[in-house]
Amino acid sequence: MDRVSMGIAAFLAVVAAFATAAYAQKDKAQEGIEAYREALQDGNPAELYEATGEELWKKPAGPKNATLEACDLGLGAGVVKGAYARLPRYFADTDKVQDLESRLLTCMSTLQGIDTKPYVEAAFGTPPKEDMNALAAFVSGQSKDIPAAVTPTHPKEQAMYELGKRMFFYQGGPYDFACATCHGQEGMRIRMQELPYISSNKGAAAGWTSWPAYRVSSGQMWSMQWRLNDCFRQQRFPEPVYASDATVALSMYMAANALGATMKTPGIKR
Amino acid sequence: MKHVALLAAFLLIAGPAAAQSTGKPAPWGPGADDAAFAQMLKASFKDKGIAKLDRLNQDETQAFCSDPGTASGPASAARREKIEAANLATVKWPSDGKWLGDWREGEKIAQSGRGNTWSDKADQPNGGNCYNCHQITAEEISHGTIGPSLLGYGKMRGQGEDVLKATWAKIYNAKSSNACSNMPRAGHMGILGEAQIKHLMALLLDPQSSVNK
Amino acid sequence: MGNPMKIRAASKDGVTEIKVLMSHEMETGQRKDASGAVVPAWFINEVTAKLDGKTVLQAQWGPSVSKNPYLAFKVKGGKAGDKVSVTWVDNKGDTRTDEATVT
Amino acid sequence: MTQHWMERRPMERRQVLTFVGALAAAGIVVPRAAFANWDKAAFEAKTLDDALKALGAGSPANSGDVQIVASDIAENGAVVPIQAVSKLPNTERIAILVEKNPNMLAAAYDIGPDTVPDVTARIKMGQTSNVLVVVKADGKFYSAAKEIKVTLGGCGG
Repeated sequence: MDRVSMGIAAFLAVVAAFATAAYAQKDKAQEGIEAYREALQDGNPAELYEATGEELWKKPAGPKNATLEACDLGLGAGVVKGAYARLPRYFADTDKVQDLESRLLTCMSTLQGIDTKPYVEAAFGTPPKEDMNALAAFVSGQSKDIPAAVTPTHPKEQAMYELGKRMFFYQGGPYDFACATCHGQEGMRIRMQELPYISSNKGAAAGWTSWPAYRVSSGQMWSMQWRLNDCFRQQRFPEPVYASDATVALSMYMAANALGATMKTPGIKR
Repeated sequence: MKHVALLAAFLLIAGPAAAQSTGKPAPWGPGADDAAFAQMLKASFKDKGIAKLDRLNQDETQAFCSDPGTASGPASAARREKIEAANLATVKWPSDGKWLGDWREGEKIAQSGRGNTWSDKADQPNGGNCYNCHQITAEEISHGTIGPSLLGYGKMRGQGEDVLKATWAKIYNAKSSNACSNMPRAGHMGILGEAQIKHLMALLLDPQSSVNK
Repeated sequence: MGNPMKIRAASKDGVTEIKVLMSHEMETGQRKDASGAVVPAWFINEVTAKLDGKTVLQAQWGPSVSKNPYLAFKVKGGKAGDKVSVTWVDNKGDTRTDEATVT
Repeated sequence: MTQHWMERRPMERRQVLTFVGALAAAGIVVPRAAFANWDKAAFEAKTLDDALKALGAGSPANSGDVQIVASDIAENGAVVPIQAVSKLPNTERIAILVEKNPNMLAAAYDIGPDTVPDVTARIKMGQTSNVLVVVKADGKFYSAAKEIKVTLGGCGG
């Protein structure tokens, strides 16, 4: 071998060794993160919010001094067990497709006589909107270990799914971001965080079945509406209106794509 | 904001076609349910902080890339080229002919993801978000994988004029070489200023940079 | 008073495993609220756990225990039906006791 | 050092920063209904030596019978699960310390005679650091250490 090719060979060997080292380090980091997440599973503080949510569900409130126990979440008045696994869905009384939180607002308004505007407008995690996180924790907890079973059949459900899909790919803002920018490919990561590929069953399942979730980084219980709200913030979009159609449509897209996956709600996240 | 004028120019050239399908009938997406979708967008968002509703208005590139099935198909090749050329035309080259700044500053910009959300103030410099998607240095293990690894970027490529130009164009307007790249158009959209881009150039290309060590 | 704790206690092969989730802010004392005012330090500093009336564990905590604290430990003995009681006291003197039955 | 300046919710970021600040700040509030046991000197110690001294541990002997079960990496420093286990007979006390927290002592557990010396806690860590578990058994002190890397993953959402 002449000196030049020896030099190149040596260079390539160094590059290869370096690349391997970087790769090994990455795998080790990934393993560490997985062990960390595993350690969090036992003792999810979301349980504390579930308890608060159950209390809110059963406590008379509002001008009508009524509880939410007669709320129809889609499986009939008062049926909570398994209801979250079948949301969003079409409701004849409102003639709308609703997710859990928009449906809860309906029940608060009709059953309890509560003006829901302050709930819609308040910041997440502040009164009175913080109640929605606890209620979402409670209701979603009653679908834990039940398979997600949203299949758009009503024409309005089908339309909502299509709108959600289009919303998912809709680019805008100064960064040209869409949901799909981060969640439109298999096996991608932002920083150390894996990004579920929402258009696939596996990816949609990873996302949909683990929210609402307790966020350890902020020590807060996040509902799906809060999750989506912060996605749009990171996307550099204007703020989605709480329980608006765009958010319900995206939930419909995710939930239907996650068909059959077991609900692990409420989850625990970084 | 100069890019607004450019967007306006795009829209003039492209006309309303920007928001319509490229001919193939699609079961969803642009053309299928425009009225319902537009109405949903309008009713579902509100201004917050510096993030105003006008951010939902798409330029031609964004509209084209919002239907990835069509955009990536062979029938759209000519359209992609046209969009890439239009984006390339937006690139402003370094005003003083100098390409590289300080790689250490570049590392800080690459680390920062700050800026342009509704909870950000407009008066602080934006970050480049680079580590969100790219591996850049070996030291930072918390990096994304949406974009390719940039480890050894300059070492592999050197500092020839073609490399300098291609790298600058990619950072300034990533859509100049790939119409529907996931990468933001940092210069074109006013996310990063010229000095910041030079620092990122140095991070990638300076032999002393930790990228190339 | 605070919100109720979640206590789980299960006996298996002669060992009772006790897991407790407490609802508490565990404020460090320098976080600022939206208006810029300092949120005062507020954290649980003492925890006492009893099995069948007998103290089995006493914990002392500083503010670097995480928000909504979690505590898990094991005790030799104990059987289904035994009472577990957990009491916390925070630095403001607030306290709360909750009970559970070993399963 | 893996800390970075990703854009994130101001509150979360503040929480991480102020956590360090809070620990650095002098005044941990003295409990009003002071529990006799709360070891103020140990919790307020600013150096590892002072903390160990306050615990009465001096310089504990490194022991393979003291184990720290924790992941090598914490995805977020606000909650780091730590399981501290002692295989030493007559273990009376288990303390968890974080070397790079401005106040090292996070938690101390007094173990009853029937209690298995195996406790799980969740603590805050301001940055990548050694975590130290100190065990008092038969009146003597033993310790083990493990480095835990703190990363900030995700896009802040």
